[in-house]
Amino acid sequence: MESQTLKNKQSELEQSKNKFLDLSNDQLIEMYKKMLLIRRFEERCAQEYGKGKIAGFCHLYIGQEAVAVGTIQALNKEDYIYASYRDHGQALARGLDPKKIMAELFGKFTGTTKGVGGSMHLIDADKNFMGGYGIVGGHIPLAAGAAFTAKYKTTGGVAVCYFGEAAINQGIFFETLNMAQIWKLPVIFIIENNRYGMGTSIKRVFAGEKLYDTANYLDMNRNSFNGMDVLDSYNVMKSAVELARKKSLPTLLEAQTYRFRGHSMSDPATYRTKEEVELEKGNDPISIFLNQLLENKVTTQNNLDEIEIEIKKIVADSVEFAENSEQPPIEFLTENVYTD
Amino acid sequence: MESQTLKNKQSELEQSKNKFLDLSNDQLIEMYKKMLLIRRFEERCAQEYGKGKIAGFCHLYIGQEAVAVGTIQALNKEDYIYASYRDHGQALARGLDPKKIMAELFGKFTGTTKGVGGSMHLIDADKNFMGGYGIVGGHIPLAAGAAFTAKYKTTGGVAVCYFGEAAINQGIFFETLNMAQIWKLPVIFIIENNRYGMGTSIKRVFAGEKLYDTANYLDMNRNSFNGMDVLDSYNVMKSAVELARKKSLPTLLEAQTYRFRGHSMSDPATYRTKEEVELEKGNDPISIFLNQLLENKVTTQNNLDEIEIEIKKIVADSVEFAENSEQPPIEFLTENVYTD
Amino acid sequence: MTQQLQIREALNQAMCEEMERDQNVFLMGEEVAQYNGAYKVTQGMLKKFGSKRVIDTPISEAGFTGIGIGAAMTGLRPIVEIMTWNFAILAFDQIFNNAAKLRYMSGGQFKCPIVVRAPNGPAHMLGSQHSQALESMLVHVPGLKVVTCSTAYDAKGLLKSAIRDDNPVMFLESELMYSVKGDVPNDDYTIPLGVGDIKREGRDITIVAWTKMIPLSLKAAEQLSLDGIECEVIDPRTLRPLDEDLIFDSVKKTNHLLIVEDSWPFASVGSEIAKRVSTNIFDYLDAPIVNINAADVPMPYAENLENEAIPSVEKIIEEVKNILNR
Amino acid sequence: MTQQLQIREALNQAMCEEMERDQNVFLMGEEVAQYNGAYKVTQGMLKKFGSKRVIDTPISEAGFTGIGIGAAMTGLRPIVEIMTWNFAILAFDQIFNNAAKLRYMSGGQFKCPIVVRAPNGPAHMLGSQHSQALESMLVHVPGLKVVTCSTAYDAKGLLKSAIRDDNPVMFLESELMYSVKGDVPNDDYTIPLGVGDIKREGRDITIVAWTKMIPLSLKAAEQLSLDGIECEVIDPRTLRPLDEDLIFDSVKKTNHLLIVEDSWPFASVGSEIAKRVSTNIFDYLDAPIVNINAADVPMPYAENLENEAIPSVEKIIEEVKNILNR
Ligand SMILES: Cc1ncc(C[n+]2csc(CCOP(=O)(O)OP(=O)(O)O)c2C)c(N)n1
Ligand SMILES: Cc1ncc(C[n+]2csc(CCOP(=O)(O)OP(=O)(O)O)c2C)c(N)n1
Ligand SMILES: [Mg+2]
Ligand SMILES: [Mg+2]
Repeated sequence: MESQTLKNKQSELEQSKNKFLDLSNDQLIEMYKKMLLIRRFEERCAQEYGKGKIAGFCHLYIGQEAVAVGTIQALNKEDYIYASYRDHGQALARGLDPKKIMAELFGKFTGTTKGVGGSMHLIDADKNFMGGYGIVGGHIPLAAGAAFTAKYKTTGGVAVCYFGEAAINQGIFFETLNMAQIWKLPVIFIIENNRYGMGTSIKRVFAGEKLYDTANYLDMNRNSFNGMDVLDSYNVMKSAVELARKKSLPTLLEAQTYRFRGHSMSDPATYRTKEEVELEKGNDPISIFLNQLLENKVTTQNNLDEIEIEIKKIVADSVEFAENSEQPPIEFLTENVYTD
Repeated sequence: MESQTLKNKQSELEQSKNKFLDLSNDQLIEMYKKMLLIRRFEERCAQEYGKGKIAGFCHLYIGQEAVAVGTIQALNKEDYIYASYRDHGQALARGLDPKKIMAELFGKFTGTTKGVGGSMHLIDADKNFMGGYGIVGGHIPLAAGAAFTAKYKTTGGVAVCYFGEAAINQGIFFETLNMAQIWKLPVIFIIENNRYGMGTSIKRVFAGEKLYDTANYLDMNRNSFNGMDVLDSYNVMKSAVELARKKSLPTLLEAQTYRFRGHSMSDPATYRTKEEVELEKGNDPISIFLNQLLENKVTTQNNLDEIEIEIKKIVADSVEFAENSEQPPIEFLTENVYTD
Repeated sequence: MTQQLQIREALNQAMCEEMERDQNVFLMGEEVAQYNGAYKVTQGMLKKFGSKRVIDTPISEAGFTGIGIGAAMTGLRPIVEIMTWNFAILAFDQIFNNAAKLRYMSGGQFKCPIVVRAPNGPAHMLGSQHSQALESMLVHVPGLKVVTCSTAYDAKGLLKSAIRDDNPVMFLESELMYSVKGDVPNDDYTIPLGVGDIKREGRDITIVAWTKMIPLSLKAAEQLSLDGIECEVIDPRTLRPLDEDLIFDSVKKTNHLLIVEDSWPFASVGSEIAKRVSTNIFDYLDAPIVNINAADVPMPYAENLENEAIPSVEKIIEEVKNILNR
Repeated sequence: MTQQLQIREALNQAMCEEMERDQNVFLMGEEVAQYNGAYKVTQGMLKKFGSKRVIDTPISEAGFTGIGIGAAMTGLRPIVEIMTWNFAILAFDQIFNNAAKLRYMSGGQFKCPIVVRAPNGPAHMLGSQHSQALESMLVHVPGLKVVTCSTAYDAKGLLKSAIRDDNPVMFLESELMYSVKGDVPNDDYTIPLGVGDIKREGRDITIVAWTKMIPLSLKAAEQLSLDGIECEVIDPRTLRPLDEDLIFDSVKKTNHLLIVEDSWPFASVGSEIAKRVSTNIFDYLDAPIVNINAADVPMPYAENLENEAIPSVEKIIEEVKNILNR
């Protein structure tokens, strides 16, 4: 009995070690913080949108945090990130300044693009965060182009492209996949399959079964992962990044995820049953990760409480910063159409 | 020995019966005539192009005759046909008047589109021959749209779309395939894989192996056939047509074929080795079919000689007709931009 | 007898009536069916007509527009809703090279009775990729008709004509105007394509505008009227074919012309109107033509910049006074 | 010291010199490498620079243009050859929504130094889908530069500038002019974008034209000269930004303006030039502006119709005489 228990303990430890992969406790906490930051930041976005401080289209990432945080954890500084209009999560995960992001959403000159981009076009070139794009599927070849540059210049960099599952119905997805494969570009395409494109279930508009099967005929490296599990996201991404970085090979990944809110702030999301949404909320990626951290004693409840306070302050500060920032000067309207 | 011989004879007969499927001798001869007509018609096109009687882009079908003739043999009158710019073969196989086609190539008012279309845009609405399109891949959704009409109006009609293998790199190919499958459209997509898109081998620009595998992930009906064998073309097409007509299901077919000439009249085709071209010319679809017909006594050499003469006359007549026809009147320039 | 309708309701009625009238009319687009339309223009249509005739599409603008064109050339009359014209750029090859040319290149054998409809032009703070007014590219292409609407009455009458038209009609709506109300007759009516409308009569200057620029122009005209300046506000409604006679007649009367559009300036519909007026009735002009446009920049998100970028009542008033030297 | 070069050779030299000068310049497109170019503009470049820098693409215009844009925004300087501008319509979303806007929507963080080059406009009897002059759509979009060339000298000097420019440059060539020869200096030179050129001086009328319309206009000018009419022929070369001052100065001198283009008329570059002249230097015009265009129809195949559809020396002469009342 004694030895049995010991054995159990050991295998549990090993399991937890396996579970957390090569991630240090600090890294794990950092990842948790990022997920929580995305969540709290966006909850606040929703409020500010309601107050009219944020306008235009605003697509929340709530529910999908594990995808951005897990996958971006596997990247280096020199790697390029391209996102869709649903880009707050990736931007925060990449470490863009929450103050600048909130200011951007407020349309202020201190924002990530000085207020001209807004929610859908967060960009930080210094961090190789390449944006934020509004045309469904339109940024997919851009990421392949960035990978082309990385390969051409042998920087060792990798390009990553995030898009929703509905984007795979755009022809340019297939065109780009093919070229990525024939030219062996170090690019990773990540389908964030949250099952709906606006109000339309992917099942109604895509005849295939598994989305990542779209890379089958190209014999391209492909995989899917549990997008509600930040560790699985990280783990699967890590292999893809390695393949890209070491062998300059592209990968198509499918993240199984779910968005807890409507498509954008103006969508009541009545096309999903309450039951379905509640069921999925049971898989809250933050709760899952939190439990893992606690169970495996990576952190304590106390510590988590402190993190909650820390994050709340970051978010509050970002709003204050945005509030107190100025709108762009009117002359800025005609700047940057061209460069010299 | 006697019985053995008899048995051989019988199995041979059965084989030939199998080989010729449900086609009557008359039909077989008719198909042969069409193949020969395409060949002789286009040989003459090349001459007339050399003389400057035909201008613009002119893409010959020589070598691919078995694809058009075999597949179109499986169609009914109410079925729609869409072709690429390489459309002479399908037009003749569909029974468009060679006179009108030649007149079109000459830019004459008696042509299939009164001289405004030219070689790339042969059209005969009465025969549901829907054209001749110049943008690679651009006509693929049109065919699906025609199938949509057939289904919507329950005409029992089927739509067929021919395009070269290089067209599968256009995103619209994938977009259309998906919609054809989710909406269960009675449409048959035929990739005429002659291995080159202009000077580029498909192997250099497509990462996959089998082209019809592009329908794999959609779980769409798909097949390939020997496009140098008119009977195989017919046979495989027949099943696809049945599936479309009876079950309203789409199919992707890949015809393995080869063009004996350059991409268009202005292409010296130096990107292929002489050996390769000679080797492929050994698979001349007309010779193959001719031998089958003779071996199986469907016809006699005598009869074939007469056919040759008959075809030559049709071609000569078409040129004479074209020569003697008038150009469109100048007022025609501004007609048909709109209809009332 | 009239009813008060929002423009979105007027458009909805037009489609419903035409679908009742003609079995060959059907509707397809992203979110048009189960979601009842991204902007609720197609509210209730799935319920009314069923999924055979009201069809949700994948996000494949090129593909489903092409399928619509194929359906149109074989006897159906598709209405293709695109979520906004910004996304229709993906279908430009289908629209320009197929829809617009099918009749001509077939020597008159085909018709292509398709309506492609979508909101056009900047809405509110949607940023560069979502705020484009694209009519100037569409009018450039022979074979297309291009129609806009600025009132509920026009919206319904014009859309019905567009659906009945045997040519490909590009129908441009405005997201910001869907809720604008107006009187619409209870009885069946249509407005012929190619015929403009005088939205306000005046003797001093002609203002040509369409869609969102109409309410702005009318407001400016009202205020200018207080200063004794009477603007004639003309809405061509159909941009191609353009009712140039209506414009010419007005300019012959007022001898002054201001064109207001919320598209970019370079090679715009306004440029075309200016060209036609100055090549055809040059002698009637007492002052140079002026064209107010959206700023010649990708649309910024920030509210103050966006406001500066688009035409305003103030700008119109200012330009009218400049032109008239007052 | 000069050399006699075909325009295709001049373009080829421009690309080769810039690729030698800057490792970040590379070339991609259909048939550019092994086939040496559909129109042989890229002859020998694969051999010279290898397959890393001279790349054959699949027929995926949207995709490979997008990849080019992605490469441009991350530090390379792609030259994307599209077989003709007709096919570039498939890439319009990439060009309009990405290339043109990246700098602006990033608040100035990105540059997009890409050149998209292709022959533009009708060649000879290629029919509707292959015979479009698309400059009027391209110039409409802020963020793009649009460049044309009508001589070997211009072709080389302008393309070199385009490649060195940090903005997306749409470069419009002409299939029918690739073999036209002209003098080109042996020494390195560039021609600044945005600066037009007076191809012939004259006092009586200004003719603005570009690409294929330049030789036509010069021929007409020669013949008119025999009748004592002296035409000033101006090639803006860059259409966006447009060297309007050069045009204005000429019109101020000649007081008459004819614009010749082989694109469709509605909302064309010609419309824009007409608008600018009539809004800016209205008082200098002694007669209405005239704009000769391609016929407002999809291009027909038949030779006689095509000839009728495109501008000719005769039409130019006729219009000049009309304008000058001679
Ligand atoms: C080309 C294009 N078509 C339509 C739209 C409008 N639109 C924006 S998001 C969206 C749904 C996309 O769904 P998905 O790809 O699954 O991403 P998600 O929003 O779920 O993250 C649509 C239709 C667009 N922006 N671009
Ligand atoms: C969109 C587009 N891009 C490029 C071209 C030029 N082009 C015409 S045919 C062709 C090759 C097509 O090859 P494939 O599809 O294999 O057909 P094939 O000519 O072999 O029958 C190309 C590149 C075009 N017509 N349309
Ligand atoms: Mg989704
Ligand atoms: Mg081929």
